[in-house]
Amino acid sequence: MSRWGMAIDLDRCTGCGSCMAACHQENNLTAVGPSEAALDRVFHWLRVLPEVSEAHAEVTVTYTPQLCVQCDKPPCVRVCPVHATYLSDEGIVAQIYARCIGCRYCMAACPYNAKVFNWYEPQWPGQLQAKANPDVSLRYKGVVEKCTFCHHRVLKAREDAALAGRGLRDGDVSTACEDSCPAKAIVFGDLDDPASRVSRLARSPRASRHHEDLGTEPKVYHLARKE
Amino acid sequence: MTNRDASPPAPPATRRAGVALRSSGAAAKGVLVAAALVALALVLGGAVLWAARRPLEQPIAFNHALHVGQLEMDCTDCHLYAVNGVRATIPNIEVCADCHDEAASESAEETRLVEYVASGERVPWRKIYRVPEHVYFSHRRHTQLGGIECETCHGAVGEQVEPVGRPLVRLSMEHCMRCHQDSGVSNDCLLCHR
Amino acid sequence: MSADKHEFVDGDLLRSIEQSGVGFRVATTVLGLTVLTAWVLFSRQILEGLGVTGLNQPVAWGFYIVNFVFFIGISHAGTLISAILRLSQAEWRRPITRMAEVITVVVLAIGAFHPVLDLGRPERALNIFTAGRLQSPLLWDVSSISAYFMASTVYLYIPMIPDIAILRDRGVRPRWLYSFLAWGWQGTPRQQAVLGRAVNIMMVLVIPIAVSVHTVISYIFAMTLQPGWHSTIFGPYFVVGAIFSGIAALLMVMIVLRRIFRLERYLKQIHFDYLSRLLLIMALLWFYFTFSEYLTAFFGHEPAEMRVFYYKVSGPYAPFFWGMVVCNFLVPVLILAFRRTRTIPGIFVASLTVVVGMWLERLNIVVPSLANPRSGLPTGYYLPSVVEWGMFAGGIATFILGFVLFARFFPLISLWEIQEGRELSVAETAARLETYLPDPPAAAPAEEASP
Amino acid sequence: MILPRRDLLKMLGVGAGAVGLGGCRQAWSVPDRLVELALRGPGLESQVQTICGLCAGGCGLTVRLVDGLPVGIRGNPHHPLNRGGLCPVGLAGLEVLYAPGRLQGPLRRQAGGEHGATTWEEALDEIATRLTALTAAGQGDRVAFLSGEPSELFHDLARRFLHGLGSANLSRLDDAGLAHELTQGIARAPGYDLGGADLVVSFGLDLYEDGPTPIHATAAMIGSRPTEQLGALIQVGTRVSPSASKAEIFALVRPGTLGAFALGIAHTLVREGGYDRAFVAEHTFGFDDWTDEDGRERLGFRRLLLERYYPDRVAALCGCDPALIVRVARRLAAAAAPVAVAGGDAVRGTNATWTQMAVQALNALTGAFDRPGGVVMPPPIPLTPLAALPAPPAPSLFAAAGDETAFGVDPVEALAAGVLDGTRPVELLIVLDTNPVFSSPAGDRLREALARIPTVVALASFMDETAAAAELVLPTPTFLERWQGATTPRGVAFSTLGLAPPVVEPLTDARHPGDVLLELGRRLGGEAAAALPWSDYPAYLKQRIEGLALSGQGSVVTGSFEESWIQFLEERGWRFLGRKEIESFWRTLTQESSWWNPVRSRGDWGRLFATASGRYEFFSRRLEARLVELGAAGEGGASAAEALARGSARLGLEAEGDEACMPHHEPEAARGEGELTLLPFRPITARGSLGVTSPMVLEMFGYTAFSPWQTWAELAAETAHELDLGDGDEVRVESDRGHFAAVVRIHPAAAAGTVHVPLGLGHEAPGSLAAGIGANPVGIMLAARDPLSGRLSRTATRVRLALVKRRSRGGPPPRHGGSEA
Repeated sequence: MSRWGMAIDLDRCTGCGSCMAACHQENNLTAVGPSEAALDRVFHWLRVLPEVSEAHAEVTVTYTPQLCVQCDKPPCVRVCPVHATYLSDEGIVAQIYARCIGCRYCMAACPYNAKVFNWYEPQWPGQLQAKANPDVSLRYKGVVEKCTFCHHRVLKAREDAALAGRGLRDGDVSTACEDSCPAKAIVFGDLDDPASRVSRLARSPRASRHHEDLGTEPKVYHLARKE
Repeated sequence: MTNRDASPPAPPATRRAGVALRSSGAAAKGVLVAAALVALALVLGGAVLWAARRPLEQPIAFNHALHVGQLEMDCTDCHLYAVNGVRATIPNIEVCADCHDEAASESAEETRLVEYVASGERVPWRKIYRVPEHVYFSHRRHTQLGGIECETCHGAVGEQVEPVGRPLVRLSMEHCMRCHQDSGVSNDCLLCHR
Repeated sequence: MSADKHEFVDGDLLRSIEQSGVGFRVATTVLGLTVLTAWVLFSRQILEGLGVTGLNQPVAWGFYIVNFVFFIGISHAGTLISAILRLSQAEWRRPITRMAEVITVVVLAIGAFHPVLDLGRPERALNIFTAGRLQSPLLWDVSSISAYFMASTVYLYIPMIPDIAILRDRGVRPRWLYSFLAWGWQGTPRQQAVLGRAVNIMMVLVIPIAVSVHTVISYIFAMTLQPGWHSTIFGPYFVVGAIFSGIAALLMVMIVLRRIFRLERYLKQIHFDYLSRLLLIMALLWFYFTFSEYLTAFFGHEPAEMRVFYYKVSGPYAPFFWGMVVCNFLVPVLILAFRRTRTIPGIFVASLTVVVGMWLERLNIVVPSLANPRSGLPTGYYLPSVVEWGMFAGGIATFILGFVLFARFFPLISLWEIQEGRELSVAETAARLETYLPDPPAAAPAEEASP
Repeated sequence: MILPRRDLLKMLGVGAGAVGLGGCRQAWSVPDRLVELALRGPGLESQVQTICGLCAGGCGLTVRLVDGLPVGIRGNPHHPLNRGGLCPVGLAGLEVLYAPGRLQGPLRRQAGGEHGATTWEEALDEIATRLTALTAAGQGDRVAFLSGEPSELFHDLARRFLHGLGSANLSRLDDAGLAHELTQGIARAPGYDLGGADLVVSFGLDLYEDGPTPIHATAAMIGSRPTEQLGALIQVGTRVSPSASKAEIFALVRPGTLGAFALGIAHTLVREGGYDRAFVAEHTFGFDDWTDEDGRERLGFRRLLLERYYPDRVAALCGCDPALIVRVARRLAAAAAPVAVAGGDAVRGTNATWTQMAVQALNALTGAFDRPGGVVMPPPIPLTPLAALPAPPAPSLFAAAGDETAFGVDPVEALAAGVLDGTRPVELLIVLDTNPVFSSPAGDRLREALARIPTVVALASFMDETAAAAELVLPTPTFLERWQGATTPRGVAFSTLGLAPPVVEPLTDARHPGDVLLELGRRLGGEAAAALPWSDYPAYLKQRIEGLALSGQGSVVTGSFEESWIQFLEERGWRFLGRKEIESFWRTLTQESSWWNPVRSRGDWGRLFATASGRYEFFSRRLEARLVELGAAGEGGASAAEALARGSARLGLEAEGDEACMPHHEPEAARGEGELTLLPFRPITARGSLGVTSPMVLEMFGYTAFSPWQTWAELAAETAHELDLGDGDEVRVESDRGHFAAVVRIHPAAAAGTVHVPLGLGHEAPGSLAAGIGANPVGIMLAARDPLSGRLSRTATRVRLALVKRRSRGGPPPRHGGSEA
C-alpha cells in the first residue's frame, strides 16, 4: 500500500502557472466566466498564490502552488455528514461526488481552502466538452470537488505495472501538475517508500508543510531555503 | 369561515356524541382523498419505471448463441479488448467484416449486416451494460489481472439467441462491492469512483 | 373541570377562532404570497444551483446558515422558558407559556429547513440518514434538532388538549380537526392526572434537549480550526445568545398579540416587567460572554485570529460588529435598567434591537471567519443576493403566518391553565409560600429534629 | 463517453443559460464521423508527438487521442526545448482547437459591409483573378504579405510566392535584431546558452514568462539542473514579475534606463578590471581609443564608460542605489559563465537599439561569445536549398526608405503610411495569422489603410480585428489540424526543427496557408506557378527535409532527452553512413516530430562577427557610416565629423560625436501628458494570439494579481497613495489618444511613477470568447519610434488615471489579507 505525497520545490518554482493549467485540463475543470469570476467563484484545484513578505525593509514576492495537501488528519473528513469525503487507503482525501449533498461544511472546515463548489452546472462553451479527459468524471452543480492527486493516473499506472508483472515503482505515477512543470519543481510519489524521490525531499531540511501547527499532517511538502 | 351557532351553545355533554360522529366522518373523507392521491402517484411512478426498463432494440438481431455455441468462438474474438483493454468495446464492421464480407447464410439479419459492411456505415449498436459516469471500470483489471469470467458480470450472454436488450445481471454498486468483499479486494471508494 | 365556566370568563380568548375577520384574510394573503415567493425563489435555486446566492469560494456559508442559527436561537424562547417557568412553578407563567411554545415549534420548523436550503443537492438530503456519519457535528445537529422539534411539538400539544376539547365542545369548525386533536378528552380525573404527569415529564425532558440544541449548533463552528470559531465557550455562548434572542422574540410576540387580540386582561404589566428583567440579565450575560470571547482572541494575538478580529472590529464588518454591540448591549441595558423607560413601548424597542442584534451576531460569527482564510487567498466578501433576502423574508413571513394560523385555530392563551390558576393557585401558592418562609424562631429546631 | 454527459447536461441545464459563459453556446460542429467515433467508438487510446504552434516557442507536445479525438495535451518530455514542461497557453491547446467562435468557412464582405459565407473556390478564384490582373499590369509589387507564421520553412515559401508575382513585400512581425546587425554584423539574433550559464543578467526580460521561449528558459535554467546548481538570475527591470521575483538580485530602475544600468555595470567591470581582457583584445573593436583611416583620434568605449557611466551618475539616471550597480557588476565578474540578455521593456522603447547594444556590450566584456553558457550561433538547419528566384525590381515596402530613421521601419506603420499617403499603393494584402490592427500602436492607421486597399485577404482561425477589416476571410486550421514545420526559435543556442502532420483533420472548412499559396500559384500559372512547383505543402516540406536527411547532421528526438543525446553522440561516429534514405527519415521525423542539432563548432568567429573588422564592434562602424551618410545628405563637402554630428542631430539624438555610434544612454522619449508612464507587459497567459480564445486562459489570465477575465493596472503603493487610489478601485487610464478601464492592483514592489498593464486582452472583434474582455493598452499608445530601427515604441506614452469607481463592499476583494486592518 502506498501513501501518496508531493514535494514542491519553491526554489525552483517560477510561478508560471503551468501546473494550474495542466490541472484544469487534466481534471475537466470548467471556466466560470467573467461575471462569476467577479463573484470569486473561480475554480482551481491548484492555484499559484503570490505571497508578499516584507523583511528587513525589502519586499519579496514568492509564488506558491497550493493544492489540497491531502492531510493525514483531514479536518474536512472529520465534519462531512455523509461520508462524501474520506481518507482513502492510500492517503488521498477523496470526494465522492455521487454522494455529496453540497452542504459545504468541508469547505468551511478546510484551513487550506482546497475545495471548490459547483455553484452552477459546469459550462462547456462550444465544443469544448469533446476534449474532456475520459478518465475523470464530469461534475455537476451542487457538489464540492477537489484535487484528487490525479488518482486516476495511479489506477492506470498500477494496472500497467501489474500487467508487466511488477509492483509500482517510483516515477510510475506522475500528476498532471508534475508533468507540465518546466522547472521540475513538483515531485509526486510514495511517502512510505524511503527511497522514493518524494520521501527524500520530504526529509530535506528545506522541507516544511503548510500550517503544520494545526496538526492536520499534510502530505504536500514545500521546500524552500530557510533564511 | 366558521359561523357561530345563533342559539346559545347546548351543554357539551349532550352534543358530544353527535359531534364526534360527524367529525370522524370528515376525517375519514380526508384520509380517502389522501389515499387516492398516493395510489395515483404510485401508478404513475410505476409506469415511468416500467417504461424505463423496456429492453433496448438492437439494429440487427445478433445471435450470440450461434457464434459462441455452434461456431465455438470466444467472447474476445469479437470483443477484442475485453482482456487487454480498459474498455471491452462492442465490435463493429471492421471486426464483422472479417467473416461477413459476404453473406454466408440466407439470414435476413446477416444480409443487413453485410449491407452495413459493404456501405462502410457503422452499425449503431446500443450499449447495454454501462457503469455510471462517475465510475472507473477497467476490463483488463478484472479479466486479466483478476481472472474473472465474462459471465460473472454479464450473465450468460453467450447463450442468448435473441439480441440482448437489457442487462442480464444488474450492475449495481452493491453487486460490485459484494464481489470485491468476497474476493478480498479493497472496497475503498476511490478504487471505482473517479 | 367544567367547561361552562370558561364560557363566561375567557370567552374573549376564543373570539379570534370563532369569528375570524377581514384582518385574518388580508394577513394570510399577504403572508402567503410572501411565502409563495420564497418558494418560487427556492425552486429557482434548485433548478439553477446555489449560484443564485451571493456565496462564493472562501465565503461558502452565508445567509442560510446565519438565519439557521438565528431562527434556532429564537426557538429557545419558548419551550425552554416555558419549561423553566413551569418547573419553578412561577405562577405568572400561565398566560405566556402557550405563546412561547408556539414560537418554538414554528420557528424551529423554519430554522430546521434552512440547512436544506443551503444544500447544493437538496434531493440528496436523505443521505444524512442512509449514509450518515455520526462523527460529524452536522449530524449531531440533525439529531438534536429533530429531538427538540419532537419534544416541543409534544410539549405544545399536550397542554393544548383540554383547550381543544373546549373548542370541540363548542362546535367550532372544522369540527373534525378539533375532535381528532382532542383525542377524546373528557376531563376525567384520570385524564387530568395523566396530562399533568405528561407535562411534567416533558418539561424536564425539554430543558436538556434545548440546551443541547444550541450547544451542538455552536459545535458546527467550534469543531473546525477556523479562526474566530475554534473556541471552547462557544457552546454556552450560543445557548445564552439563544435564550437572549428567544426572550426578546417572546416579548415582541406578546406585545404585538396583546395589541391585536386585546389581551390586556391576561398579559399584564407584571409579565413584561418580569420578562424584561430577565432580558436585562441576559443582555449582561451576553456581554460577559462576548467580552470573554474577544478578549481571549485579542490577548492570544494569533495572526489568523487577529485578522478576523480586526476584520470585525475595524474592518469591513465594523458596522455590523458595533451595531451588534449597540443592539445587544447598549440599547437594551439603557432602556431596561431604568424603570422610567421600562414601559411596554420601551420593552418593545429593546426587544426589537436585541432580535436584530442577535441576528447581527450570527452574521458576525459566520461570515468574517470564512472571509479571512488562512491559506493566503485574498480576503473574501459576501453580498447576499435577492434570493437570499427573499428566503429571509419568506422565513419571517412563515413565522408570522404560523402565528396567524395558530391564532385562527387555537387559543393563544391556555384556557384551562388560567382557569386552574384561578381556581387552585391562590390557595396552593399561599400554602407553598408557607413552606418557603422561615419558621418562627422557636419552632425551627423542633422541625429539624423531627424527620 | 460523451453523449450521455451531453444529454445529462441538456437535461440539467434548464435555466443554466444565464450562467457566466452564456451566449457562447454553439451547435456541435465536430465532423459527424468524429462524433460518431467519440460516441460509439471502441475507446482506443493513442498518443502522437507534435509541436505547439500557439507561439513561436516551438515546444514539443504529446497529444493523447481517444478514437482519434484529442483529449489531452502534455509537454513532450523528450523534446530538447521544453523537456516536458509546457506553458498554460500550450496546455490550453485543445481549448483553442474546440473553441467556440472559430471561423467555420471562408467569408466574403457583402455589399452591406457584413461578412457572408462564400466557398473556397470562389474566394481563391477571386484572389487569383486580381493577382493575374496585377501581374499582367506589371504591378506585382503592389501585393504585400504580413505574416505571423514564425517558421523559416513557411517564410521561404511565402517569399517565393511573392517573388513569383514580382513583389518583395513580405514582412514578419517580430522584433528586429538591429543591435546584432550593428555590433556583430549578423542579420539573425544569436542564441543564448541558458543551459550552460551559471548567471543570467536579464534586462527587462521576464525570462520565465516572456521572450521567445520562456518554457525553454525555465527548463534550461532550472528544470534540467539539480537543485544545488540552479542557474542564478539577476533581473534589472521596472516590474517585479513572477520571473523577477525568482531573481537573486532584483534591480528596480526607472523605465527607459535599462541601458544606462548596463553601462554602469560595464563601467564597474572595466574600472575594477573584472572584464575578459583577452577576449576584448582579440575579438573586439573600439574598446580603447583608436585612430581612424583619416588619422582622427576616436573615442574608445573604455573612455566613454569611465568618463560618463560612473555609478553615481547611472544611479541618478536609474533612480537606484549606486551600491546596487557595483554589487551586480561584482557578482557578474565573479561568475564563471555569465550571460546578459535583453527583452521586454528594454526592447520596446525609443532607445531599444542602444539598450540592446549596451547589454550585448556586457557579453563582449565578459567574453561570453562562443563559449558554453554564452552567446552562440546555433548551427544552420541543412534544409534543401531552393533554386534561386530573381529578386523583384522594386525594393520591399518594409525596407527603410526615408531619412526619418537610420535603418528600418515599423512594418505596420510603413504599410499604413504607404497606403494612406499614396506613396506605396497596395492593391492586395494578405495577412496571415497575425493581428496588427490589435497589436500595433499604429493599428488605427492600419485599419484606415485597410479600408483603402482594394483587396485584403485575412487568413486566420478566428475573426480578429484585422480579419474584421478584411474583404476575404479564409479560415486557417489551428496548429493541431495542420502540417507544421517549425524552425529554431529566436535566442535558442541549438537548432531545432519541428515537423508534424496534423493530429486531427480540420474541424472547420479550413485550409493550410501553405496549400492556399500553392493553389494560388497553380491558378496564376506562369512564373508564379514555376516558383511553386509542389503539389501540396507536405510535398514542399518533404523536399526541404531531404537535405536534412542527406546531411546526416543532428538527430531525430526519440526516447528520453538523455538517451537522445547519447544516441546523437553515437550517430556522430558514422554520420556519413547515417540516415540517407529520405523515406525512412521522413517517416521517423513526422512520427517523432522533432529534430535537433546541439553541436556547435567553436571558433567559427565568422558566423558570430560578420562585421568588416571581423570583430565585435563596441564602436559600430556601420552605424557611423549611416549617420555620416544621413548628415552628409544634401550637404556635400562636410567633414566626416561634422556629418556624423549632423546625422545624429537629424535623428534627434542627444549623444554627440563618437558616443552616438557606441552603446550609450539615450533618454526615452515621452509622449503626451500625464503623471505616469504606461508600461505594457506580457503575462505568460497572454502568449501567442490565440491563447485568449480559451476560457481557461482567460479564467487564469491575471492569476498572479487575482484578476481573472480582467485588465489590471499595477501601481506602486506610494503612487497609489499619491493618487488616492486603493486596491480594487476601477480607474480609467487616459492618454492623449484614448482611454480604457482597468482595475487597480497595488503591487508592493512596483516602481513609482509607472503603471503596468498586461497585454493580450481588449479584443473588439466578436467571434471569440476574448471579445469585450479587458482592455488593450496598445490602443492608447502614442507614436514614438526608435530612430535606428524605426520600430514604434511601446513604453513612451504618458497617461493619467481617473477614478471611476471605488471598490465597494461588493467589489473585487483586496489582494492581501491584512491590508484591511
